[in-house]
Amino acid sequence: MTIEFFAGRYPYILIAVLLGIGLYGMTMKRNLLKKVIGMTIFQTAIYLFFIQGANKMGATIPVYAEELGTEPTAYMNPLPQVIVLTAIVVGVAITGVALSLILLTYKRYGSLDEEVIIRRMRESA
Amino acid sequence: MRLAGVVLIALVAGFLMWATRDLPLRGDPQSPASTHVSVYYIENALVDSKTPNMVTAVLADYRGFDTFGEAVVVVAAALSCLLILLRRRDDQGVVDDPDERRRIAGGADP
Amino acid sequence: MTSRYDSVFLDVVSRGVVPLIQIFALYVVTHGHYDPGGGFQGGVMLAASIILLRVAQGEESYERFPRAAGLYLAAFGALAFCLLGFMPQLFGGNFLEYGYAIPPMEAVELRYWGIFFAEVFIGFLVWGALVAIYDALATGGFD
Amino acid sequence: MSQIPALIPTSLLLAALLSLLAGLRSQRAGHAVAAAGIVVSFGAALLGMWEVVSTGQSIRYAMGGWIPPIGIEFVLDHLAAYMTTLITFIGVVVIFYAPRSIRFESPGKATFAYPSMALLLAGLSGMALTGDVFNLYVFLEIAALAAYALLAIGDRGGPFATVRYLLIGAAGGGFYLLGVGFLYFSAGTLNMADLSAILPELVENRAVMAAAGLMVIGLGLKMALFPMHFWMPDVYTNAPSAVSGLIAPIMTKVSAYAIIRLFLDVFPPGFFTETLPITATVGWLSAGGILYGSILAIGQHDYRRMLAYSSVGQISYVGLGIGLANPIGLIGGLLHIVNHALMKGLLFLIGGSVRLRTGVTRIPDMKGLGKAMPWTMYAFVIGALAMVGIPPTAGFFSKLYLLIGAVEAGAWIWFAVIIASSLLSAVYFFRVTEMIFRDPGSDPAETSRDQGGEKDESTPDHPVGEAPASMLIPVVILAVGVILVGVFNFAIISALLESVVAPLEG
Amino acid sequence: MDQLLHSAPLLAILVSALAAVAIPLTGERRRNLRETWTILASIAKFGFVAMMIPGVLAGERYEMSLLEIAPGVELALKVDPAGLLFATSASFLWILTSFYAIGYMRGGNERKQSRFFSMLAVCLSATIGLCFSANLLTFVLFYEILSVATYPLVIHAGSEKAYRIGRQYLIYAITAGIALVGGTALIYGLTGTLDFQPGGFLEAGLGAPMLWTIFALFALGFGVKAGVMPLQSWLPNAMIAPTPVSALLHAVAVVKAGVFGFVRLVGYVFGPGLFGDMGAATVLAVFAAATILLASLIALTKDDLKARLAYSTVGHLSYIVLGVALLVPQAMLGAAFHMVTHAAMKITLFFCAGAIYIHTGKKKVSQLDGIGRQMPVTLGAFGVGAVGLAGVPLVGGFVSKWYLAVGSVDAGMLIFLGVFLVSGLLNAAYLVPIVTRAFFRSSPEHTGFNEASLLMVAPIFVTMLLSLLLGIHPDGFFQFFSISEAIVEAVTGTSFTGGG
Repeated sequence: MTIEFFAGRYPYILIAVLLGIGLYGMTMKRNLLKKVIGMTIFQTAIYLFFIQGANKMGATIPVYAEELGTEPTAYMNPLPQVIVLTAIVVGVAITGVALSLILLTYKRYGSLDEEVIIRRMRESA
Repeated sequence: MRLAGVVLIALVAGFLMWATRDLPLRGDPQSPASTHVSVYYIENALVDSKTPNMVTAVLADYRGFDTFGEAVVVVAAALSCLLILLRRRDDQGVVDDPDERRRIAGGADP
Repeated sequence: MTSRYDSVFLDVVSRGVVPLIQIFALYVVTHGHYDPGGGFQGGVMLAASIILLRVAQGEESYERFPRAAGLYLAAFGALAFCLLGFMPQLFGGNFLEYGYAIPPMEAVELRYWGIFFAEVFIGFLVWGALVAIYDALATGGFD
Repeated sequence: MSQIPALIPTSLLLAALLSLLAGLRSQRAGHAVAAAGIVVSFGAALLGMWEVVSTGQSIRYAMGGWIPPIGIEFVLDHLAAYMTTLITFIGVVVIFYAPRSIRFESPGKATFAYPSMALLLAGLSGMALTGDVFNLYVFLEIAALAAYALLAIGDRGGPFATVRYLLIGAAGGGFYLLGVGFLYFSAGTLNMADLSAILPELVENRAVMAAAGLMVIGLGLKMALFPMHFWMPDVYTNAPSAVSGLIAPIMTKVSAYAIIRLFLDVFPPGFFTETLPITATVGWLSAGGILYGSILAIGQHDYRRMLAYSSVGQISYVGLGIGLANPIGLIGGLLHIVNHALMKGLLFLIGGSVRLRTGVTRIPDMKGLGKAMPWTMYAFVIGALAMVGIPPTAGFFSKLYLLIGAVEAGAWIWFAVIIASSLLSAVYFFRVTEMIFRDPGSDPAETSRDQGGEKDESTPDHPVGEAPASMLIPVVILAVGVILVGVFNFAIISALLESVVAPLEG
Repeated sequence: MDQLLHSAPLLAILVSALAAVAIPLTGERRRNLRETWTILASIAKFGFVAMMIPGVLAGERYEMSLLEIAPGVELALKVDPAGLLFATSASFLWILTSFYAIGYMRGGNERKQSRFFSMLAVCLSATIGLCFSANLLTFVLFYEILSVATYPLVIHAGSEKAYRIGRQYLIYAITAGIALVGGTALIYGLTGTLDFQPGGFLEAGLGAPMLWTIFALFALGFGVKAGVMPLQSWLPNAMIAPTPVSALLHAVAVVKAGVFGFVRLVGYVFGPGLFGDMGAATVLAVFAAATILLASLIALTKDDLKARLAYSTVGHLSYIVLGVALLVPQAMLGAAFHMVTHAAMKITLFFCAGAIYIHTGKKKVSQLDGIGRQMPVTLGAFGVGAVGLAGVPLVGGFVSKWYLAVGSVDAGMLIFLGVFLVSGLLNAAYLVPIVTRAFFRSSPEHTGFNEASLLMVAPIFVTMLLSLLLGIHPDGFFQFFSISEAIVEAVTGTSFTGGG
C-alpha cells in the first residue's frame, strides 16, 4: 500500500464508498423516497466510475482541435462519455417512473414508510 | 438484520476495491480502453462525418443505435408515467361505473 | 393574472427568462457537432423552460404549452428518429446507416446531417417526454 | 444483407410509437396498430429463425453500417432466434388476449398499455439480439421501464409492489452496468465477439472477474434468482392478468438468457465454471429456489400468488440448467425457457379469464368452474400437467434433460431436488384442479376461509360462462403449444439448441 | 395388408385415442352413437393387436419409430412377445368391459358418462402404448399418461371420499412416475441408451450403489402400480371407482402395467443374470412373497366384496412379481401366463361384483346369502373364478400356478413353494365361502331367477369361459401360452421343446 497506489487509485476507492452509501440508502432506509435517493447516489457512483475511466493524463476534451490533430493521447476517451450520457438518461427515466409509483403508493396508503404500508396492505386485504 | 445488511454492503464495496487492483491507473493513456476502440473514434470522427465533437459522433453515428434505444427509454419513461398516473375515459364507456365493468365481464366480444 | 402566487416578480422574471433559456437550448441542440452539447442536453433545457412556466404561471401555462403537447412532441420526435433510421434501409443500407439515406449525396455529408437531425429529434423528444413526466406527476395521479 | 435482425425490434418500436399516437384518437386503433407491429415482428422472427436454421449460419447485422467493434452489432444466431421467436410469439398471443382483460382489470389504462407492451417486447427482443454488452443494458432498461408501468396498473397494491421491484431492478441494472464498466476498462471494447477474442488473455485479471461477478449478480437480480426473488410474488399478485401473462413468461427468462450468453459467448470457456464458480453458485441458488418456490406455492390461497411462487421455482430450473454447465443440462434449461413461458403464460391468462367472468382470484372460490368454463379449465389441466411434468407435455422433457444432465454431472443433490419439486408442484396444481372440477357450492365451509387476495365487489349477475373468444383462443393456442413443444421438443433441440451448447462439448 | 400389419402397433394405440376424442364430442344426448364409438374402437383395437400374433410367434418384430423425442431416443414402438401378451389380454378384455360398462353405467344411471368412456379409452391407449414401447422413455411416457388418465375415473363418484382417495391415488401415482423419470434419466445419463434388450443392457461395471439406486427408483415406480407391499394401500381404496374401472384397470390394465414394468425391468433392462447377481432378485422376491401372504390374510378379514377382491388382486400381482424375481425359466413362464389367467379370472369376479351391486345394491359379502338362486349365472361364473384363483385344475389359474411352483423348486427356493401353497389355501378360504353362502344359504330376499341385464351377464359368461379355456387348453385361445414361452425364451435364452 504505497502512496503511488493511492494516487493512482483513490477514485476507485471513493467510488466504491459512494456506491456503498447508495446501496445502504436503497436497502436500509424505510422511506421509499429515501430509497430512491439512495438509488440515485448508487447510479451516480457508476457514472463517476465511467467518467474517471475516460480520463487521460494531460488530455483535453474530445472535441477536435486544429493544433492537436488526431493524436489519440491528446483527447479523452469519448466512448465512456457516451455511455454515461446514455446511462444518465436511463437513470432519469427510472427516477421519473419511481416517483410516479411512489406518488400513487402515497395516495393509496397515505404513507411512504415501507413498514407502515405493508401493515396497511395487510389490514385492507 | 440491519447489521447483516451493512456488512453485506461493506463486502460489496470491499469487493470492488479488491477488483480495482487490476484496473488501469487513473488517467493512464495506455489503458486498454484508451488504446482499442476509442482510438478509431478519435482518429476518424472528423473524416467520417465532419463532426469535430467526437462524443456527438459516437453518440449519434457510431453508436447511434444506443442513442436510439436511449430515446426510446425516454419515451418509455414518459409513457410509463402516464400509464401509471393517468386514466383515460375509454372511448368505450365510463371506466369506474360498476355497470360498465359488468358489461365488460359478461357476454361475448364486442 | 392567474399565476399561483400572484407575484409580479415571478411573472416578469419567468416571462423574461424562459425565452432566453429556450434560445440557449436551441443553440445547445443544434451545435452539438462542435461543442459539448446535443439533443439530450438541449432537450432537458427546453423542458426546464416549460416546467419553469408551469411552476411560475400555473394554469395559464397550459394555454401556451397544452397538456397533450408533451406527449405528442415526444412521440413525434421518437417517430421521426425511427423513420430516420429506416430511411437508409430503403436504399440498401442498414438501420441508421445515414451514409445511404439519400443516394446522390456524399456519405460524409449525409452522416453530418444525419447526426444533426438525430440530435434535433432527440431534442424534441426529450423536451416533450420530460414535460409529459412533469405534467403526469403534477396531476398527482388518478386512483 | 438481411434486414431481419433490425426489423424485429424496430418494427415493435415503431408499432409502439404509432400505437401511442393512434391510441390517443381511438383505443381500438391503438390496439390494432400494436397488434399489427407485434405480428410483423413475429413474422420477422420466424423468417429469421428459418434463415438461421436452413443456412446454419448466424446473421450478423452492423447497426449504422459500422463494422464491430466500432459500431453496434446485432447477432441473430440459433439462441437469439430461439428467444426472439418465443418473445414475439408470447407477445402475439397476449396482445390479442389483452383488450378485454385490461379494460376489466385496469379501467382507463388501455390506451397506454398497448404501446407499453410493444415497448416491453421490443426491449426483450433487443436484449436477445444484441451483440454488444452495453446495448444489452439499454434494451434491458427499455423492457424494465415498460414492465414497471404495466405491472403497477393492476390492483391496489400494485404501485407499492412495483416500487420494490423497481429498486431491485435498478440495482440489478446498476450492477450490470458497473460490470460493463469493469469489462470495458479491462478489455477496451463492448462488442461481445471482440470481447471473447480479447478476454482469454485476461483470465487472471481481477477486474474481469469482478465484471463477470457483477454482471451475473445484476442479471440474477433481474431474473429473480433465489434469494433475490422476494419482489416477485407481490408484483404478480397485483398485476393485471394480461400483463402477468406477458411478463411472467418471458421477462425473467431473458435475463437468464443474457447470463447464458455471457457464459457461452463472451467469457472464455471455463471462466464461469473453473476460474470463478459462477455456474455452480447459480445452480445451488437455483436448487434452493426450486424448493423454496415449490414449498411456498403450496400454502397460497391466491391463484396468482401461487403462480408467482411457482415462477420462482420454475425460473430456477433454467438456473439449474446453467448450473449444470453440461450440454444436456443446459439444453434442459433452455428448453425449459420455452416450456415455462408457454405454461406460465397459459396459467396466468386463464386466471384472467376466470377473473373476468367471476371476479374470483382465490383458489377456494374457483370451485365448480369446470362446468361453467370447460374449455378454459381443460386448458388449465394441460398447463397443470405440464407444470408437474407429465408427458407428453413440454414440462416433462425439460425436467428429463435436467435430470440426465444432473446424472452426467454427478450432481445427486440437484437430481433429488428436481424430483422433489415435481412432487411438490403436483401437490399444489392438483389441489386447484380438484377444486375446479368439483360441484360448486357443495361445501360452504371451505369458501369462507379468508386471508389475502381481493375479491371484486362486482360479483357477476350474469350466468358465469365460457370466456369470450378473444380470451379463449389465446388460451387454447398456448395449451396446444404446450403439447406440441413437448411432442416435437427434439425438433427444437436438433434445429436450434444443439448448436448452442456445442461449445460445451468436450 | 402388409402395410396395415406394419402400422398395426400405432393404429392399435391411436384408435382408442380417436375414440377418446369422439366420445365427448358426441356427448350425452346421443349416447347410443357415443357407445358405438367405444365398441368400435375396442373391437378395432383388438383386431389390430391380434393380427400381429402369428407374425410375432414366427419371430417377426414389428418396429416403428415415430419421432425422436430426446437425443438418441426415439418415440419408438416394437412388438415383442411380452408386450403382445399383455396387449392382447388387455384389448380383448376391453371389448367385454365396454359392453359391461354400458350396462353398468346405464343400469346405475351414473353421472358424467362421456368423461368416463373417454378416459377409459385414453387409459387403453396408454396401456397398449406401454406394451409396445421399444424403449424405456416411451414406456415411461405412456406409463405417466396412464397414471393421470386414471384419476378422473377414480374420482368418478364425485363424493368427498372419492376426492380424498383420488388425492391419495395421485400422490402414489405421481411419486411413482417421478421415480421412474428419475431412474430413466439415471440410466440414460450413465449408459446413453434406453432401448429394451432381451436379456438386459445394463452392465455390472456401473457399480453396485448405482445399480441399487436404479433398482430402488424403478421398484418404487413399478411397485406402486403393482401393489407390492408396502405400496399397496391405494389399490383397495381405488375400488371406489365404478366397477368396470376396477375390473379392467385395477385388475388388468393399470396394475398389470406395474407388473409388466417389472418384467421389462428384469428381463429387458437389467437382464436376469445381472439382476440375480446383484441380489436385487432376492429382495424383490421376499417383498413379493410377503405381499402374497399378507394380502391374502387381509382379504380374509374384508367384508366388502370389492375390497376383498382388491386385496386378492394385490396378492396375485405379487405372484407374477415373485415369478419374475425367481429368474428361472419355469417360474417366468408361470408368471407370464399368470398375467393372462389372473386377468381373465379376476375380471370375471369384478364383473360379478358389479352386476350384483347394480342389480341388488349389495356390496358386502355378508349380504350375499342365497343370492346364487337369484343370479345363478353370475354367481356360477364367480365360482369358476374363485376356484381358478385358488388353483384348482381345469381352470386357468392352475396352469400358471403349476409353473410357478415348479419354478420355485427349480430355483431351489422351497420356501416360495410353501408361499404358493399356503396362499392357494388362503385364496380358497376367502373366495369359496362367498359362493357357498350364495348358493347354499337361503334368504327371503333372493328368490326367483332375476339376472342383471344381458349387457352385463354376457361379458361375465365370456370371461368365465375364457378362464376355463385357459385351464383346459392353455394354448387354445390366441396362443397365449406360446407367447408366454416366447417371452421366456427371449429373456433367458432357454427354449421350450413342447407346449404346456
